[in-house]
Amino acid sequence: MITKRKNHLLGDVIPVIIIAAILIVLKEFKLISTSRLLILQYIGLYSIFVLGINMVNGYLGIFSLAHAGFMASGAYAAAISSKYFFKESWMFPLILLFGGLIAMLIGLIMSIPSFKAKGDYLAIITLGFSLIVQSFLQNWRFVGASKGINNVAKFTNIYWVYGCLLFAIIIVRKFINSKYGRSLKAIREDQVASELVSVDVKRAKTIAFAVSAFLIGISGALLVHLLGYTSPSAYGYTNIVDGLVMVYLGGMGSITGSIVGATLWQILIQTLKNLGTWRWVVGGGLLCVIMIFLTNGIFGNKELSDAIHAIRKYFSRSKTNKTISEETTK
Amino acid sequence: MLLQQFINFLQLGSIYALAAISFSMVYGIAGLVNFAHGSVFTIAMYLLFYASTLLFKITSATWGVFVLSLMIASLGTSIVAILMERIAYKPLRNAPPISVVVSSVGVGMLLEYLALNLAGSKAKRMPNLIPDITIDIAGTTIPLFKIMIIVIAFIAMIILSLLVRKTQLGVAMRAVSQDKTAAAFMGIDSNRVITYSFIFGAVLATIAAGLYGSAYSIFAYNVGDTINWWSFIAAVLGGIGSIEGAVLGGFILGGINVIAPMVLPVSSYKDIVAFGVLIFVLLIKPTGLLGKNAAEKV
Amino acid sequence: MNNEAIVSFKNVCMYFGGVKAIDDISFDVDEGQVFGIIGPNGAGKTTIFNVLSGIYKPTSGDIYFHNRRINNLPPNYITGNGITRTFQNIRLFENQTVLDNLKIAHYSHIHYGIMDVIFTSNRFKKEEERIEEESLAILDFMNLTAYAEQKAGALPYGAQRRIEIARALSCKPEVLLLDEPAAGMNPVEIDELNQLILKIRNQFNLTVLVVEHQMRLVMEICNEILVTNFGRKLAIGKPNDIKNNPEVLEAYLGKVKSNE
Amino acid sequence: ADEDTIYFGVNYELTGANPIIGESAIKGVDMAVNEINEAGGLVVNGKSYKFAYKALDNGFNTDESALNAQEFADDESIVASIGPNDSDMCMATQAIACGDGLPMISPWSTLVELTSCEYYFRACFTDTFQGAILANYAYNYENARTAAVLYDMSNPYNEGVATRFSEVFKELGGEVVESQTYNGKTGEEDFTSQLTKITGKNPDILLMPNFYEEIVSQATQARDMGYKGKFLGSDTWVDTSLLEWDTEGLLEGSAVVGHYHKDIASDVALKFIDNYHKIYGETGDPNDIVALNYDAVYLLKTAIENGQSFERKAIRDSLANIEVYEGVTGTMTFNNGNGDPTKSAVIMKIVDGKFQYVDSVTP
Amino acid sequence: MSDRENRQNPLLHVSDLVVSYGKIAAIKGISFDVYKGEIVAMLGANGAGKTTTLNALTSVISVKNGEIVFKGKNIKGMPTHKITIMGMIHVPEGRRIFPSLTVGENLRAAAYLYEKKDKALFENRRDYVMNLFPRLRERVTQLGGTLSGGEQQMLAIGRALITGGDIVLMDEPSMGMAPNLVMEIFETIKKIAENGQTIMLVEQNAMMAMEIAHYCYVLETGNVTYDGTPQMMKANKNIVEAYLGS
Ligand SMILES: Nc1ncnc2c1ncn2[C@@H]1O[C@H](COP(=O)(O)OP(=O)(O)OP(=O)(O)O)[C@@H](O)[C@H]1O
Ligand SMILES: Nc1ncnc2c1ncn2[C@@H]1O[C@H](COP(=O)(O)OP(=O)(O)OP(=O)(O)O)[C@@H](O)[C@H]1O
Ligand SMILES: CC(C)C[C@H](N)C(=O)O
Ligand SMILES: [Mg+2]
Ligand SMILES: [Mg+2]
Repeated sequence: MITKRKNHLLGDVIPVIIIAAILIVLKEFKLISTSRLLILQYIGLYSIFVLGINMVNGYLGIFSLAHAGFMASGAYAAAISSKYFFKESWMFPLILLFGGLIAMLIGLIMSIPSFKAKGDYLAIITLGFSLIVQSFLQNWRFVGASKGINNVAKFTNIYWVYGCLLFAIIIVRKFINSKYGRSLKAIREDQVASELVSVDVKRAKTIAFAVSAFLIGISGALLVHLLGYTSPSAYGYTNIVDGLVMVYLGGMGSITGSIVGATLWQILIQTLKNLGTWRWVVGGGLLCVIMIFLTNGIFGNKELSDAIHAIRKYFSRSKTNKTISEETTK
Repeated sequence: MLLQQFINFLQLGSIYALAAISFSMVYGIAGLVNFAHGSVFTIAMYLLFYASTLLFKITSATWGVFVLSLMIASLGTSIVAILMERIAYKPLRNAPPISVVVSSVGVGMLLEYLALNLAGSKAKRMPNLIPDITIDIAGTTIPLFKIMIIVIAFIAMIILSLLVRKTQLGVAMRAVSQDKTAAAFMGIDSNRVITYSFIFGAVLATIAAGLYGSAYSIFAYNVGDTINWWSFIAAVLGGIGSIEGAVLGGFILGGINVIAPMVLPVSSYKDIVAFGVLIFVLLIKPTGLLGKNAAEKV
Repeated sequence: MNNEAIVSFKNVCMYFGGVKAIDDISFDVDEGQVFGIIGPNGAGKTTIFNVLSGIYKPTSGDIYFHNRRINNLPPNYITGNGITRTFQNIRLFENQTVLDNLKIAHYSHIHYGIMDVIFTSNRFKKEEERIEEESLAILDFMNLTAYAEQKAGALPYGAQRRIEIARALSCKPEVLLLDEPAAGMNPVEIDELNQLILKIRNQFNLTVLVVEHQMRLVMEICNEILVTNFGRKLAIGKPNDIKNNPEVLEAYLGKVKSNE
Repeated sequence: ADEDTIYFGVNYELTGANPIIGESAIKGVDMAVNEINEAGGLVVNGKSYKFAYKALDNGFNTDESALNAQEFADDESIVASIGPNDSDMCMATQAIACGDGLPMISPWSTLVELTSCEYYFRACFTDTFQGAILANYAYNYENARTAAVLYDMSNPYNEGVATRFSEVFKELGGEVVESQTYNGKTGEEDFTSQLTKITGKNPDILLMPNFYEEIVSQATQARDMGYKGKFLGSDTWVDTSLLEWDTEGLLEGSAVVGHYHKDIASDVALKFIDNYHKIYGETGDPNDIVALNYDAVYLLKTAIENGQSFERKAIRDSLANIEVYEGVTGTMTFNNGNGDPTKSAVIMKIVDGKFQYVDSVTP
Repeated sequence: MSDRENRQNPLLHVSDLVVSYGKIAAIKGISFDVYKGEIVAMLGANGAGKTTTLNALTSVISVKNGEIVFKGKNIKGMPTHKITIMGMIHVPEGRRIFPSLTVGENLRAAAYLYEKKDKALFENRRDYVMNLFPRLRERVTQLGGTLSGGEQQMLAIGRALITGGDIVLMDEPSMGMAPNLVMEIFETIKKIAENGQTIMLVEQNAMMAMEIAHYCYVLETGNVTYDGTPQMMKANKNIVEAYLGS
């Protein structure tokens, strides 16, 4: 018979909790330098960023380049809110929420083109969107135009980052294991067939874009409040390509993969620094080699929890061996 | 003044169009958004620079130098493109297309920074590859190189369009782009056809680089970056896989770039308008201007 | 008569440029029937399904379902409200398990919202459990349980055809459209399929529309048959009448009668 | 041995959009450090220490710039940081400079806001200063009454200079007839429309406060579009490559603001230029980036020796109180109550394919 | 041709062919021969491995074990297009039309190997195909992907006829075809064989296949369980019950 499959939520969350616990110890006992902590925060917040991208690019299978625009919207919205309204540090959750929600609102609008346009046509539409956001910010005096915003309160710390990451993982997991998540994967494979088995494609896309933009917006909000500064130039082509690389490096349609992709890329950037101008010769080469040997990205569409599932199954099999052999003989 | 602006538009449009079809060769046939194509363009620029600088030491026959260095550079970029295809893309033939995109990002970085390391971070000035002559048209003086850019680009575009639409190889290319196995049942060697498309792409990129270098002579290791983005945009705007579409896309982008700052009161809003137009067009024609509706029947 | 019809076409036309895929077709399908559609290749049979399931909007004419005009409704709405189909070229979600294929198709009959998902409400849990059970039950009914956890794309053709039917059933249809369900089956398998279709119809109280070239199926199980040719209605009637209709023989069955 | 070495950080733009900045910067830093060590190193409390640096590439990326800054801040052996050079990169490190109390000296960031943090210093003048000089020069020297600007709106520097120029030029009584922009981040190469508009207004002078790699193209196109007037440039013009590339002499007669000039060079500067040629064997003179980075190192040295301490706070305080530092790029005094030095700028004119000294402007 | 045992040098000789998807073996060591000018039918239930066998012959999937000798040459592992060039043409399951090429271009692509050298031959063959399936002539400019199922099948067969070759592997050519056309297709196959081409035919329509075949193999879950002439097959009660029905 079918082994009924539970959602091993813990499978993905526990590792993060363990990591977070280690981080807390490291931090509180000052076992780690602030700069290492900063890298860890980059890793955490870019993991959220990538999880967000993964909603649309991975699960829904759309080649979207809107993430730079979403991140910029989240970052700027949050920065403005903390500069003018939510000035106290206890209001940080509100700031994050505000950043996320504004990005989400824009995400909702950005889902509309995806009803009609497909493939690379949609890629260009979303690219255009990202660049419009950037250009808009470059022109908007109120937020410093090309100078950007500085003196933003540095509210972000490792707790917030990993707290948000945990939240993001849980949200994405729940979502993916619901009818909405299933419908995304169905649309990725065959949109017409999905419609003809009653999936509301527009709704599914809207929700995917909204959740995606929300998470990306939060990652942007975390970033500004981490550096205390942001400017439009951070949300251009480089950001777009970095996002793509992280998503697909880790594996599209995998939560674990998203985190692994973000982590690996951030670590790669740091470790290759010593190579001077050769760093991207090596980095580019590595990227290419990884993709050749792990064509679906490092994790493919597998999850860490799949491994746990497999192990559990293995052990339970040896116990219930008898019943299974009975079934098969039937 | 208007004539001059028109020529400028044609010049920019031709360069974009040529870059776009060079991008489109690989894009349309191998189905690959090749982020490394910009690096091929960069390499073409450097090869042209070194070849022509060297040749100008021997002779001062500008045309000769132009043609010869184009040939040398084309050879070089073709080799690079072939190697790139063999090493980085062929092993990924059956991988999801997006993996190949990431691989191409890697290759692009590798090539670009290799160029940086070999040629140094100092920008270079391309020697004048087209004789510095001006001609008078209706009272306006127009530099010859502008006319030449337009003429050369048009010739290249027409040849290519005929090639893809009319020849056996062109049909084979399009067949391969849709179903490699089915093409093999017809005796078509898809690897070979894809290699051809990379070579055509490289040669066209080299010509585009030659024209670009004649128009905007200073360049650094990352010239190819933005060219690549513009080409990608133009190719999609015109309709994926359509040579005429890529040309049209290129001219539209050129047009927006020339016209928008002219008509807008504040030129810094140009990008907003340009990308707005782009989105608008694609919303109205979601398969590009000349793209066929993807043939999918239930 | 008209009021009993569950599906009816009234002067429906569907043109693609110059190609008249359907040209002024009218017919009624009564509830509980197995209604066959036959005709030469390119006669417009699949297109009838396409306009009925909402993929194409007919160029002109009206389509009724339970006396309600459904011309302009989106496909997912039509499917969710009772007309579901299979495809001539199998279109399963190949990279997903058979079970997931069925669960996806439950979409319009799952009653929970985003908030239930976020808070993993009881309703969410119950609904998820319910659809899992229902899916397994359908698989069991269709004799597909063995495949439940396998990827759909790797299964044999015949199994995939049955999975498509199972998936369509997961949408809880009133009307099931089958487009060449017997293609690629040998006579013995077709006989089995005939039984299956009738069993499904009785079990789920369905009306079945079936497009087929296999006379072994059509003549055996259909209550009524529509014959199209060049997008037009050539004949409509009981299997026996159709079998002996000279026009149908000429245009479709061929001079030699099929082996029966 | 190691105790006798004093480290500072260098946060520089070696890869990314403009690698030439990083390459030039490290040349200047390297020269200064070697010289200092040859001359006996730093002398504090009667003891001499070796001077050394740790350089980290920031990839022209704000995340990485901040991370580098944080690494320097964490590293207790590091007393201060030089760089980044680009304003955008600098601004990303500002919060760390103040938050962690690490003195930072940007050699070349001219953005006004930079020194709003009390730990940030610079070795150059600001955009307001050079914008004003350019306006004055245009109005008084060239007798221009109408002016136009063309600048890269995606970069705060370019915008800063252009804005200030316009302000002052108007105050003086002139009129800015056209202000046109482009976006350097999207690789724009065609400025003909903007230039047509500018030419149409027939300004007496055209300011193009952009990076020198873009200037030849802009000037060529301006001439093609029929612009007959003079060009005006900012400190990002000053690199001899610009003159080499300008084979047609389109820039003849243009004026630029720079940080130093050979003709009025102090002994320090002459020695610097001489050394540069010896070490790097290049034909062209060292550009402003090299000179400013060189000066930044010496500023740090001066501050340490003045304060006779390696403590960061002490270095900051002593930097803020440097009374006279004789640098390659002129004499600097920190008496503005912030990290901006009071120093003079040089106006140069391109004559016969060379930067010719015109005047110095002291604030 | 019932004196098959005495014939030498089969055009295609397959022995001990093993093909597996992952761990599961789909073909478990089958052997068969096809002689020049023959029509060999391969019968079998859904999932028996017929398509897998054909795919193995033309290297669409890789072979784990065994030998495939075509025209005296071992073609195991040879790239598909080279096998085509050697003269083995495959009409695949699922038709695999080039969806965005027009009908005319689909046909032209099929003449890739010789169109440049012999344009007249291409035109001859194209006319032949278009006479066989007039619908294709009507629709030369329609995109392949928008054809109806049966029309696509016509195009797939038409392409193979244009490519030519010594042996044609047909994977269920009658699938989705209207009854009147089914007969026409079988007649065409017969005619092709008479003209010297060899046919390997995978069919579910066992009745019709046996009418024209010279020799049959029956495949059951990856093994050849019977082989013989159609007469022998029809005499076998088991086979009749399993594949022909009552
Ligand atoms: N999207 C489309 N664009 C152009 N022509 C089309 C399109 N869809 C169908 N047609 C044409 O309409 C006609 C009817 O097609 P349809 O698929 O309905 O045929 P069918 O009766 O199902 O045939 P078959 O038995 O071969 O499956 C065909 O000639 C086909 O080529
Ligand atoms: N891509 C695949 N991955 C895994 N197993 C496969 C794959 N393709 C086919 N199989 C398996 O191999 C076996 C043989 O399949 P094959 O398609 O060759 O059968 P067939 O005889 O052609 O059947 P049909 O009449 O349905 O076309 C089947 O059991 C099938 O499940
Ligand atoms: C162009 C830049 C690298 C330098 C400039 N002075 C700035 O403030 O940013
Ligand atoms: Mg059909
Ligand atoms: Mg098969």
